[in-house]
Amino acid sequence: MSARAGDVEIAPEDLRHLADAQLNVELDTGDMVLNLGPQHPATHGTLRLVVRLDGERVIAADPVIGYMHRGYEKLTEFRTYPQVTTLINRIDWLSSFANEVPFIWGAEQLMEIEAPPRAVHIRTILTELSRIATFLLFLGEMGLQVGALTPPFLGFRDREHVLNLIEAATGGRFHPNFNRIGGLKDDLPWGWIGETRDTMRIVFDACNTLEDLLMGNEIFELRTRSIGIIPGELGAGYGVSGSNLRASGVDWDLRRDGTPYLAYPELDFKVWTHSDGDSYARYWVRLQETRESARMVIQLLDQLPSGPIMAKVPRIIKVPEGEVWTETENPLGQMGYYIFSKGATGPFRTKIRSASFSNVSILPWLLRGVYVPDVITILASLYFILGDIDR
Amino acid sequence: MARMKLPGLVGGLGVTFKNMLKGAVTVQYPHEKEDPPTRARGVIALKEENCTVCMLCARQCPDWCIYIEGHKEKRPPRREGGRERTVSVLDRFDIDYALCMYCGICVEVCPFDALFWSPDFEYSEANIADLLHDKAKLGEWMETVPEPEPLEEGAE
Amino acid sequence: MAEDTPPVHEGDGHEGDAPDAVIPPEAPVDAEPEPEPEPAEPEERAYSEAESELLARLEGELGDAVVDHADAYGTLVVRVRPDAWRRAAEVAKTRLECDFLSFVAGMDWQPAPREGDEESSDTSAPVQPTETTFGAAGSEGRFQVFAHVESTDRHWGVTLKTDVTDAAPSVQSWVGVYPGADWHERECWEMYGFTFDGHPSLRHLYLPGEFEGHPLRKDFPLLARVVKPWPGLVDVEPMPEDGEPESSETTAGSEEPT
Amino acid sequence: MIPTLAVEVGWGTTLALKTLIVLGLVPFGALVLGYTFLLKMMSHMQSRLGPMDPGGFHGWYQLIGDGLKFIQKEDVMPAKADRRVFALAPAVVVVSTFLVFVVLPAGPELVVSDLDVGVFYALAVSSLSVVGVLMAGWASANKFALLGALRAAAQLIAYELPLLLAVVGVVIQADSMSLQGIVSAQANGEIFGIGLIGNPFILTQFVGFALFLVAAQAELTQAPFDMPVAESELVAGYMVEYTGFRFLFFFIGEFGTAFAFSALAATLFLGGWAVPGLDNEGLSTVIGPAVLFAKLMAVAFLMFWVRFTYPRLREDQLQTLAWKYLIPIGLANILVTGALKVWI
Repeated sequence: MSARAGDVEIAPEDLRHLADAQLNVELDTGDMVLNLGPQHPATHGTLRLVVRLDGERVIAADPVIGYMHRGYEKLTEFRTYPQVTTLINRIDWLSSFANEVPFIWGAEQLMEIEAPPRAVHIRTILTELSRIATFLLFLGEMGLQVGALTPPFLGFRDREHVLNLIEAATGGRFHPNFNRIGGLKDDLPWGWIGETRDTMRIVFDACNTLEDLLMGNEIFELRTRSIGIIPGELGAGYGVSGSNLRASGVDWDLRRDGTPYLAYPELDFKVWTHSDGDSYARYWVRLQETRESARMVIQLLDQLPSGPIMAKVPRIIKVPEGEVWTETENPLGQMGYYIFSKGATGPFRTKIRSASFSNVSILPWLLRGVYVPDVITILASLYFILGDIDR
Repeated sequence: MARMKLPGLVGGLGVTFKNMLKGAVTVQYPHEKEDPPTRARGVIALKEENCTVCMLCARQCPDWCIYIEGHKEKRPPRREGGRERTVSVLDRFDIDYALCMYCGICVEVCPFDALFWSPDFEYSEANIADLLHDKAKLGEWMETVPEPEPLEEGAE
Repeated sequence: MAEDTPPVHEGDGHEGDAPDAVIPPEAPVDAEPEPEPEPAEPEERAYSEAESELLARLEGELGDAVVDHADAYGTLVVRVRPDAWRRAAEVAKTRLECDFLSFVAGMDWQPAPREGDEESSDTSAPVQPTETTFGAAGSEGRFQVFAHVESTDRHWGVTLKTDVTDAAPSVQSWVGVYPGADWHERECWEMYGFTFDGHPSLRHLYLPGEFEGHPLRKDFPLLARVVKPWPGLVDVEPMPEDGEPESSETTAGSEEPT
Repeated sequence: MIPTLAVEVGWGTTLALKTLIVLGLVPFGALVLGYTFLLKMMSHMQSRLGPMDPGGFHGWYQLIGDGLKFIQKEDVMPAKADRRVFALAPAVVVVSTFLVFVVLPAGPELVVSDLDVGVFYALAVSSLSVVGVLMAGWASANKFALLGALRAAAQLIAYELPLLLAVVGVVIQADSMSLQGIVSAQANGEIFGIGLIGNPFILTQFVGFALFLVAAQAELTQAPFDMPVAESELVAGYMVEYTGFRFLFFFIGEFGTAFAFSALAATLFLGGWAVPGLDNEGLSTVIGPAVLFAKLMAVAFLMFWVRFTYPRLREDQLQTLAWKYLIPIGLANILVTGALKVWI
């Protein structure tokens, strides 16, 4: 563990949160290596952190990943395009619908197909719904990681309404497999729009509830303020993306700034940023984004066009030769697929850029000098999904 | 979003207290059940008489969890004096639910409407080998297949 | 990165056989059919303003280290000489203002060897062409490393590629420029066997320490598809009849594994 | 012992009876609190029902069943554990809980032993459990357990002091360290000459009451001070290696202590078993335990309400809270109480 990869110049002000720790230098004691995981409640999955401790202070942390590596990049080479969507559902299993979008978008670009407007709108709605579902879980789960017992249940409870919507439309709660090259598998079922409007009210309520219960709590602030500060520039260098980067003051959201995709150019929405870059900021940003997403869903429902949901697509999907890079703003950050096609029914190679992988790669830098409880706070606030790290 | 805010510690207590009075959202599962949505992908049902042993589902399955065997038989012609017909007879149609990813590709690709989704999900087994459903068992699921529901406004 | 489309630069035109898919910024993706008429030359994919700007800056700094460049559906792909790989990262970070590292990954252009000899027995994968072809901006040989960087400020990005020799697959490391390259390069190292000069610790990332082989190389078989017979195999003796179900079966059967 | 029964019993029988009652009281208290608050209140706060099936009525049998299950389970001991210490630790924790009940009065005569220094004794004995926790953490030969035990030790020591200081105000006001004395002082006290409800010290010693609750919460290692067990960090802290009936001991210890502390708080601040204006000793003996139980449940409700709502502090923040805030407040409270006592 000598020269670490993330060794960069650290400005003194980034070490503010270590001020207390520095007092303890003269009380130097032997180090202890603590294995957090691979089975540990805070790593929600099988992430292992080998942490070297001095008392409760972390000297060095080394994340060990790969316990759930399923080799999706290899598997995509052995499957046809429609089969691949089934797989990539399982990368970030909390927002599987959002996973499908960049892949399908890439394949559609290669095939020069455009999905009809209604399909695009429904895709956008479902993407935002999966964002809401993912974030609601985070907003509660974060409470559990800092020791509050009730927020996770409230998060789960309200997420359930959103999942019901996704299931009613796609048939799958977690793995919708609903996108098809050129459109969608099905249209929405009768009564779905009204139900979604009702659910959005529940989402706003849930945000308010969790704000009262957790974010407003002084203890929560004590636990998260100035814990795990990611400087924006360093975060970008590590590839940290999405809400994590926006919480560090980087005003960058692919929905607004990237190549226009889905129905986002038609929407009026705000990109939330926070200048602090700490765990609290990440929580705050996600809370605001949940509300923003609910607003976007309502907008989308208002302007949902009628029409077909499938473009004309050949029965046997063969994607012309070429390569394409597509990336979208997923709940966990930027997800991208670099698809190489050689004109066959399946991709020749797919590079999957998953958000959590890069988000977590900053951990060795971020965890140095914090206390054990802060490790958990930081892990929770980065919000990763193991499937998204290990792919 | 300007809302009245109490001091955090008190506000949190208020939330939990209100919740306590509100009542539960859960149901006592084995005694009462929630109805899954019509489209829920619970289990795949097989309408055997529609199956032509075309193997399309088994080939498209990303997991290779459908096992089909069949043979061909000569049948007497439908009309008097017609030609003798050859039909494919299904010998074996197994779906291994231990492998199945519930993606629905097989149901979608079936050209003869022999496969259907049923929202029924209560078929867990103590032994993993029992999750291999044969065609008789898959046929039983047909009873639970719901009518397709109407579509939302604006659908074509 | 989708700007208006003034056709200026020429890509290598290797795979640019499709009409332009670049979308004007105001128009939504899903809007009615493209208002503009399709660009005249279907051979070349035209560069957008941002792409031309990026390329100009890159070429200004790297000079003849830029071997080739192309457009891949709105993203600039630039292939640089292997000895300029790290320099390219520095230029990307400073001159192109691309502070965000999206990924670093490896590529094996050689088609996978076909398992089995008969047409029917090899059903393990969608059938890929057997001759080796290279993607946008070309390649020297079988192996490549490619990476994508983006700018959080200018909202543009570029894909950089470099060739890796087959004999001694080694690339310069990007860790000093983009700290996030650490894990990506470790992954690339174990998946392709490329070494990265200057990487602090090339350890296994995903795979167990004693793992042998480089799984993402095309000649590494996917065991799950080798050990199990394909259930789609028809082991019934064919009866040359033309009953209705039959005909449908033959068309269907030919659909997937050609 | 119970005068209304008017049966002469020898001291041996009395002692046996008292021991039995105390022995039964701790598991009973643990069960009641565990069921009411952990299973039911928490579930409802989280929009669910909790166990509903065992026993028919709202799953009342669940915890008893759990207890039976724990007893049946294999007694697993880590290979590198210090076997004797490991085995002894849960007992030490539970014993400290039992000892508190010795001085807790539930009626005019319903007390095992009305010590003159009852308050002092109760608080001293209750902090014995830290020894058990340290033993458990050390003997488990597990890093998580060790961290948990050390946290527990630091925390319990830090919170012993505010707990004591919070009670001193009551002692000053009641002029007695005997719990019976404190109860009668509250029953017969007057607020500005009105003796209708007596003078439950929660009114005059509200600061003390609040301090006591906060410190008790820390003593009980309940959220927001549950770092020693810290589910999400240390998995289960010092209990991580315990299974079966040893874990059951810890469980009983945890909830039994919560029961004891609520009873203590009810006695010190809410008037204990006494009903103001009720002078009939016989009647008090009969309804005393019920009154105490009701008050105790009210206090326990508060404690568990907080437990299920708040996130956890960090260890250093907890120490800050204890030394920089609670102790000065406690001292100031004593000062004010003493001054008022002298001058009024």
